Amino acid sequence: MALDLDKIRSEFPILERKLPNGKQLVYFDNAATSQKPKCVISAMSNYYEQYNSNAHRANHTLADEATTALETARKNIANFFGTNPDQLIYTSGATEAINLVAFSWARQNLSKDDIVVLTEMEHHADIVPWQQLSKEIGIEVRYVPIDTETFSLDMDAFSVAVSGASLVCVVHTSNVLGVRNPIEEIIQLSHSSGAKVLLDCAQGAPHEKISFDVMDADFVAISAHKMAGPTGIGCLLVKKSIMEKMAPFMTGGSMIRTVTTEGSTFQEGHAMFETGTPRIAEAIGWGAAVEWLDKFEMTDIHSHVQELASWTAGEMRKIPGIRIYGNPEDREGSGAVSFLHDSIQSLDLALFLDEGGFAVRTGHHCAQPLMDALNVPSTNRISFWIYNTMDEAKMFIEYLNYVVERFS
Amino acid sequence: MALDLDKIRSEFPILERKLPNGKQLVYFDNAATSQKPKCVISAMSNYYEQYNSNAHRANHTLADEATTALETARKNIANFFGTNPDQLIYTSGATEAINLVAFSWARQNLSKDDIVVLTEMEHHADIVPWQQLSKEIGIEVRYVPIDTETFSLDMDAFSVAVSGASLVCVVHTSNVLGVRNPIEEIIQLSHSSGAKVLLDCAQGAPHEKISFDVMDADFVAISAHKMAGPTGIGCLLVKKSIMEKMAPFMTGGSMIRTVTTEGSTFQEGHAMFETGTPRIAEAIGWGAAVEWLDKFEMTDIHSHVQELASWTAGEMRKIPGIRIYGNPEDREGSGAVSFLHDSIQSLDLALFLDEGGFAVRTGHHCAQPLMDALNVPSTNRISFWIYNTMDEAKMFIEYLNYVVERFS
Amino acid sequence: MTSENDWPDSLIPIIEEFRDCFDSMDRYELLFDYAKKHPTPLPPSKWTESNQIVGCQSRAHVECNLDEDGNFIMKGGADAQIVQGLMAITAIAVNGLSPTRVSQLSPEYANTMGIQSSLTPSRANGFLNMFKRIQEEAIKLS
Amino acid sequence: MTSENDWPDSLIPIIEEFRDCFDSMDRYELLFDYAKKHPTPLPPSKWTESNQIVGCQSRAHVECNLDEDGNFIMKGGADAQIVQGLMAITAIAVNGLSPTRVSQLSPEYANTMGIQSSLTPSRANGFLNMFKRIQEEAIKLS
Ligand SMILES: Cc1ncc(COP(=O)(O)O)c(C=O)c1O
Ligand SMILES: Cc1ncc(COP(=O)(O)O)c(C=O)c1O
Repeated sequence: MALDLDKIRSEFPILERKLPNGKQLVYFDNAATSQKPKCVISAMSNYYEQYNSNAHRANHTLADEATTALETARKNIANFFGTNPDQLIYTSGATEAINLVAFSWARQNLSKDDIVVLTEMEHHADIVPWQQLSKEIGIEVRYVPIDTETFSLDMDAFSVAVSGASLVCVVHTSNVLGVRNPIEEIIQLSHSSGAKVLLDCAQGAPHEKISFDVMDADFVAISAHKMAGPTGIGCLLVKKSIMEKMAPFMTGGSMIRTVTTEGSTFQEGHAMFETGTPRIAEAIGWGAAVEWLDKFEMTDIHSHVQELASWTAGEMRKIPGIRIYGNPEDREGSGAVSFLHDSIQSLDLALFLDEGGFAVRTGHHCAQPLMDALNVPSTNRISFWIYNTMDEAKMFIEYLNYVVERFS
Repeated sequence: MALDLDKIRSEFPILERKLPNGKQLVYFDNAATSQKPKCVISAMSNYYEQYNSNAHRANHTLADEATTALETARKNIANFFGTNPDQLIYTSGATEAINLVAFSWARQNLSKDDIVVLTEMEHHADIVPWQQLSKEIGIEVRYVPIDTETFSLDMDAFSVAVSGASLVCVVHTSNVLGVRNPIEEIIQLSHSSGAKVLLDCAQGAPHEKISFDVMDADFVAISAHKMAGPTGIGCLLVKKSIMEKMAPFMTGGSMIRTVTTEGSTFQEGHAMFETGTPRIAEAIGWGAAVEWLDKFEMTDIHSHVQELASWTAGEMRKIPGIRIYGNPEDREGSGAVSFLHDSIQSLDLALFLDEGGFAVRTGHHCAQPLMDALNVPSTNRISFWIYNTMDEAKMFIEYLNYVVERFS
Repeated sequence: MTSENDWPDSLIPIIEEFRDCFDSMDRYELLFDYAKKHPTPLPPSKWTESNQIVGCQSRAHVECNLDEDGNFIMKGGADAQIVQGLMAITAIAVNGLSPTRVSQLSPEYANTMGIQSSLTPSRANGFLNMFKRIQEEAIKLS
Repeated sequence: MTSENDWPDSLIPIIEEFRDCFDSMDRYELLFDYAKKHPTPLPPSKWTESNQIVGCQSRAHVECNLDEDGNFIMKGGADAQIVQGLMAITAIAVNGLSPTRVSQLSPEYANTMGIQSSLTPSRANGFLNMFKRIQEEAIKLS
């Protein structure tokens, strides 16, 4: 079903924003963070204005309301991701989710001779924790290369790398290339060679329905802020059987069962990994975001984004000097379009685009090994989401043409 | 200067809340979390409605505005705490701040023979991380007892315990007893015997101006949500010279300088300890909170709270069967009043008080070792803040008298 | 599940008593009274981890058995009097029934009595956890 | 600090030129032109960690020396043309002055030229970092 874009846009106050130079904002930086509909913003304000209170050990009405809201959000978010709330651990975002796997699971279950497989396409959040672990306990880290012609994972190399590995960490969808990896095949190959799988779904979750129980990954990391939710929250989805093999990470209140000066015992399940005052407003905001997203089919959102991306990429390919890194015309993927101009340096282009009102990300996108593989220092990247329009895409192409004509 | 309570209360929408049973809310659970003034709530909404964008590597206007707001907040918050922004690391709260010290500093600088001194008065957040460290690397943990008659730290025992210690971790103000510890003396004694000092100021910061550079503690942990700020954010204040001796904790984006498949190098200063998409809205909210608090003198807030607490405690002592744990009449301290009735069980009392509209915390307050020292399983606790009134205190005393008469 | 006119006989007068209450505080007072009248209390010395009801805010413990005639007997103890009162009423209701009958009982009586509505969701949850635990035991015993 | 009527002579016509620009894009175009006219460029082969300007979004490097007459010479290089253009103009302004004079110069000219206002705060910051760095070098050299 086609999306009602006027209605959708009317729910995002920021889309009416004019920049200081008077230009209308065109927000094409969705892969960095998405905008938030009014209902998400007001769910949080409403919490603070009506029932703000510390959750857990709730023996007064407000505390009980806050606790109920926090846990209802967990239920709804877990449900949105096709699993049950027992398998969802709130974190501050995808980065903390991956670190949680490294600290709580890997430090317990891996040792010197274990092998962790990464790809050249990973975000730093899915590289550095494993490098640190390697420095600390001596695990081997293997990188699966990408084919820089097709911008896809070298699956032959993957098959070789996975052999003997204990853990495979792969980005579901690349934040730079927009490419969606063959995660079904990756999970199947990994499991059949005895490796656990961690998927970095920071970019996948806003573009594709994540069904945790169906996809059968062992760990999935997600950030709320890239999918209409607030900053400061995300989650790790973990199979129950694996969660039981995880040790506490950060410790303190809430995650304990008993504390004495002699020692402590801990809660079971997700409670063991969530300490301190919970991210109550954030959980409520994210809950409102999945509720809002649930009004649409993810496939409709995806089709819409894909249409914008493939038209835009097609037009960009006609502009002299523009080179695209990735396959935005593909049916799969997030529709992010990374590109460079051969004579206008990316930071100059960023400035020109900003001058035109276009919010576009420029840099290494926290994926320096991928930049190295592509042999570029940085790229410009546009990325679309549910509220972007064909008109915006057309304005962008027109403006990009003008910039290229004038400055190349 | 006396506070203008009508004006202050009008800035807190939640204070007008009626509970489902029709009773007017009386919020006496401030030690668990404070309420937020409108300006804090709207600073966050405004961010989401006007300039939400991922911070750092800001090459478009929105991203630049978000980055500027994030760093301006850091500057203002650091300034509020009497230090410079270089010495402030954003965390998710006091709990993560203490864990950060345990992971980044202690694991680097302590080993088997080192001694960490805690007190029986600590919150679990300042106990369990050290117990974990002890399990992991074998440090010795010593607990300074409290005098259960005076409800104060046994400073003679402290003097003995500190000898040979490497780190002293003390709660500035007890969340249960409301007692403010002699931190000046503690810092002086610790430093002169060569130990670093970590202060848990979660309860201190809402009641007393924390001047980090003056007080000369090495680490200070603070939560925003207890001082008019949002959930999901707090900070660790660290002396620059000590920050230089800390290793990365969680790793990923933003905290790196370079990443290759061979290895990575890291940012210096607070940036090394802040990874992933920042808590942007939360930082902005907390920034607005300190700006709001700065309109008052902390000493005025303190006098007001102290007046309420000492009157209320005095009246409570007249009620048959009530026993108070702490010295709420003292000039120092947070004015939290922990109490029990000798025949009405604390959870029953919690329910009665809730029925009357009073939000009061009941339980072990994440301080089980203190409960053990006091030889009680839990307490009821009322705690005041800037917006509470003498009328509310009077209503409470009247209601408590009624409950005790009817149910004891 | 039992419907309203299907309550155990012993429960009917108690429900009436609660329905006559003026407000929540009245109901709490009545629960306090019942707490003292628990027919089969479980003394704190018998509180163990295995008979503890999880998800309750206060400590609550139950032990279920059959008497020599094969009838259900629920012993209960809690630190909060209000929980103890709820347990007492539940014990009055289920003691002496067949385990099968117990397993088919509805926890609705707490609602009918006006108690559940005055509990916050998590306290109501605590009550439902207790009830579920009793029914699980009843199923095991039947 | 220098006041407006105190700019180095070489800067005056450039300021005029920028003031005549119609809009930001015009100014950027002019900066692009100046980037190509940098009097003392620092080639990428000479970019090192020690001559890098921190806090700049793009890579930017400066090297400052005195010529045989004791006059200040600033060599600069940046990957972004707009930064390179700003550096070129700065080099035109400061090259040949005494280091003392350089250390007293005000960075206000970027504002007067209308450039700084079209930069976002963090880019403006990058420019100011570059300027500060040059002045620090000038102080060392004077
Ligand atoms: C004394 C003390 N320390 C630490 C904490 C933990 O703070 P947070 O839950 O915000 O991390 C609290 C709050 O409950 C506290 O009262
Ligand atoms: C692929 C990928 N992984 C991980 C992350 C890190 O997410 P966050 O910064 O929300 O923790 C991002 C976002 O930047 C991403 O795009």
